[in-house]
Amino acid sequence: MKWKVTVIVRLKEGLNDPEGRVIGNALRNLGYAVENLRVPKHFEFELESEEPEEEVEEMCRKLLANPLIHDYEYSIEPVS
Amino acid sequence: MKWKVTVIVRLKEGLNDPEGRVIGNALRNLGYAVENLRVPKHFEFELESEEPEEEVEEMCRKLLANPLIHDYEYSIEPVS
Amino acid sequence: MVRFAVVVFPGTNCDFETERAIRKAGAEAERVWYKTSLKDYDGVVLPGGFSYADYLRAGAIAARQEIMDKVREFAREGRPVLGICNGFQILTETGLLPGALRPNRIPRFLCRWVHLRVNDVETPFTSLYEPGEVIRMPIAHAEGNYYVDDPSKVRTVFQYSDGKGNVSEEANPNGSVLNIAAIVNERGNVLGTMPHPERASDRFLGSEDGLRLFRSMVEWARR
Amino acid sequence: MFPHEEKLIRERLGREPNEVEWAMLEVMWSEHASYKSSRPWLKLLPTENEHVILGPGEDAGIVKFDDETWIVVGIESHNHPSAVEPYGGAATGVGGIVRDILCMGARPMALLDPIRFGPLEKERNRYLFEYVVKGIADYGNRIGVPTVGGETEFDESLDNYTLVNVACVGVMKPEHLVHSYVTEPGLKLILVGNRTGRDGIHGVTFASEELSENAEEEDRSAVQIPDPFTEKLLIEATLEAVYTGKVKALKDLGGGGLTCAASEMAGKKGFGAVVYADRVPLREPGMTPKEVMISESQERMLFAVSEADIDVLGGIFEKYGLEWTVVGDVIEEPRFIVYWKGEKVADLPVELLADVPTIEWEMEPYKAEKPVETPEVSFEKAFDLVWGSPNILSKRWIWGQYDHEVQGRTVLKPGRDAAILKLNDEYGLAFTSDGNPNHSHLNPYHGAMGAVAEVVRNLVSVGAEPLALVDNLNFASPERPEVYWSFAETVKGLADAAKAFGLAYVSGNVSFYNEVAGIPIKPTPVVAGLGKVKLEEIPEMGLSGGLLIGVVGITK
Ligand SMILES: Nc1ncnc2c1ncn2[C@@H]1O[C@H](COP(=O)(O)OP(=O)(O)O)[C@@H](O)[C@H]1O
Repeated sequence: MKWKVTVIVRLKEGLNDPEGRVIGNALRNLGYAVENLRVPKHFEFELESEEPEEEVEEMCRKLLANPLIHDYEYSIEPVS
Repeated sequence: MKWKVTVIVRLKEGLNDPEGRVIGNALRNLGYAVENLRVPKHFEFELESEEPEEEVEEMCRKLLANPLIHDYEYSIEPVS
Repeated sequence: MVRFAVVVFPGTNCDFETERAIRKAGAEAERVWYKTSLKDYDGVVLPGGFSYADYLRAGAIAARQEIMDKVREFAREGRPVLGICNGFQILTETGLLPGALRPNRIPRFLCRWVHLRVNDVETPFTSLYEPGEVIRMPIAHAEGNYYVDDPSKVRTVFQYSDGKGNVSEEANPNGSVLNIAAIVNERGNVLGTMPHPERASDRFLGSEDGLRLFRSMVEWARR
Repeated sequence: MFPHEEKLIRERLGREPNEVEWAMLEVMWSEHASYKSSRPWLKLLPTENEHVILGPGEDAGIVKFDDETWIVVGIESHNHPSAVEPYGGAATGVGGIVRDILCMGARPMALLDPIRFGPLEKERNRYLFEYVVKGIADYGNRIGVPTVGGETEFDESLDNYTLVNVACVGVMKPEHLVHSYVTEPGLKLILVGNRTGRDGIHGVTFASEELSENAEEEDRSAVQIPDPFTEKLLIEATLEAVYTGKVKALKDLGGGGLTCAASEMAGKKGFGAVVYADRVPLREPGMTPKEVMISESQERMLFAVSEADIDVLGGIFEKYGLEWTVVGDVIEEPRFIVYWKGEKVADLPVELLADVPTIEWEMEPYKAEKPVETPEVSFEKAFDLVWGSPNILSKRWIWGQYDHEVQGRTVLKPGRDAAILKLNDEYGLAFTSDGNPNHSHLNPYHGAMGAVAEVVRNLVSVGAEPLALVDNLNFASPERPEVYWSFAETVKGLADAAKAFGLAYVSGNVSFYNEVAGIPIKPTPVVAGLGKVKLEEIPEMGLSGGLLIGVVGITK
């Protein structure tokens, strides 16, 4: 079966996000009252699978996220 | 008022996406039947503003996206 | 003569000069394409560069390639395994070294020479240095910010320092915890370094401080 | 294309070209591809001497370093695309010149980036500056070619515009030389690298026009996404293929895409080509034969190979994960024929694509020189103004983002008058570039000579004996009589200065139509030079106590 998958990978609490800091500063310099800007990694793809949950879990643990520094979440929807 | 904003920035259709292609290949090499992998830019932040829609639009056009090569979408929710 | 494999992934780009430096240090060295087998080598070197263009995370995709199973075997057998820059990133992604190399505190690529204080001379790679010696090598990376949960558990080999050996915040180019620039595993046979010793192996290029790392490694492999 | 050119084409062809043929002709007759306005003047440049192995005419020039070592060198501009989309424009500019060096059979060894912008007080110029630098850094770093020097200038006349020139040197052994043209029919044409999309369609025509007021809103098809990962694989695969000795001719696909590469490769020595456009691997669905033939998608090379050798070379491309396709044949008859799914969609005499008549525009001299009035300003104030100018300030912020040490050859790092690359245990190659648009604007003839003299002084300052030059001419519209006059004067100056130093130009580039919203740029000839230096004899640059400082020459 075909699925539409979205995976979001975020830095664990307490870890600094240099890219987020720099972009946050840039937006504030442009005059916007922005706070806490983060830049999570975001993946979108189609997956052909009979066990999508299991496979997406594995993909996150094995490749898409680094368990030392990342938390992850995902959503899986059937493709009509 | 305080808002929780999410901005997603995608490469326009038809443009070369080497990052998506290479990561997709890597997942396929690990045995997953993945297709059409894209890696949109994803920004999350809090915004203090009376005109959040207008400001987020501007932020996208001016900094977060490059209108020549990107399409963007965003969601704005009040922070309770 | 001892033989080292210099593994080349798609996007690796420091392999030629790394091979040259190992040869200068007195061993045979061969560039090995990541799809070929690692047969009879005495040690493995993962050189610097941009394997897979640093897509996803630096070193992440290279770390999941089949050849890394063989590199793990080398490490288990106690042979020398050296990871330079992207190679260090690959070793942490593989779990052969603790920690992770994150984006620089100032998120930009930075190419410059640094001073390093040598902390641990009991490793196969650093026996030709003096404890506390200050050496010079260039760095060139955008993701060299070393992070680990518990730095006290890490065997630190080089720390970024000033010219006098002071491990100060000013001397830290990328935000690495404790100014860590190079580490070894507990056993000491796997070393990861963000600074490039192969670029400091020729007096015309600025220093020969890096050559001693290779010489030390070659000498040890001979025994 | 101008109406008189369209008329000429109809006459020479004897009929009306069809849509595909017009598209190919438009691209080949554009200024950027044909050099129609510059060729008559470029003939003035000296191009031969004892150091020159190959002068202008192919994708790059070749200079003899010693009996076993040849240096391949070229320079290119990517001004328009960078003014529209600075990151992609600058990055793909690096990609293009690197492939020009690669396709002679050389390993690309180092880059220089002479880049110019408007005043940093304006946000748009800061944006262009930041992203041109980032584009060059990200691309050069990933392909492992060090950017070891360059120039950075800021000037009011470049407001909302940018001049991005990139020079590249490569190193090769004489036996690996591969020309860009075939010398026999019957060979197969193989396309290797990235898939073909709609990017860059009309790139050369875009580069042959002035930019309108809204530079950011220019046609999106001119924008290209850089792929240095594929480029690095192309470098390694191409060199491995070249070293087999089985590559008969090699060209990179740049301006003019497949049309330019295939027609030049076949036509240079009087042969023709048949191209099966539907065999080209596509990135976007539904592309037309016209789009396929003129697309300027990046990171693609064209190989000419004997049928018997296809499999061996194909194996090399596959090893590096590169897509490759046989897209055509070299034929005896000097015609350029394109098929699409079995139907012939274009059939032109090759010389109609290659033989573009030159145009001699009107020239009108101007006088911009006037006596200098020294401003009434205190020494301290003058010092602050000059020392604080972005044109004088250290450029470390820029070259610190470039991996200038990769390949382990960089003896003199950025910051000196020239970079030096170690070539063997005794000798190094010095490499530097200079241009002075302010001088060129005041007096184009002297300004050009000054650029050459500055390059020579910079080479000598690091102990090098100058070997050869390349030049990149950045000008506004040649249809402006004053601009065309300044172009002619510039070339005369470049020629006279080179002759005085006994040097020759082995390659170069001309970029016309550099203006935004009707404001022409200053004449900006950029010269890059190579020199040979003994590693033990590189002069120091530090000062220490007790030394005397002397100045040679007269200060005016
Ligand atoms: N200003 C110049 N000085 C000397 N030679 C030049 C100059 N401009 C172009 N040429 C030569 O004219 C030929 C055509 O140039 P061009 O179309 O830019 O080549 P490329 O295929 O490298 O893009 C090249 O051989 C180039 O070396």
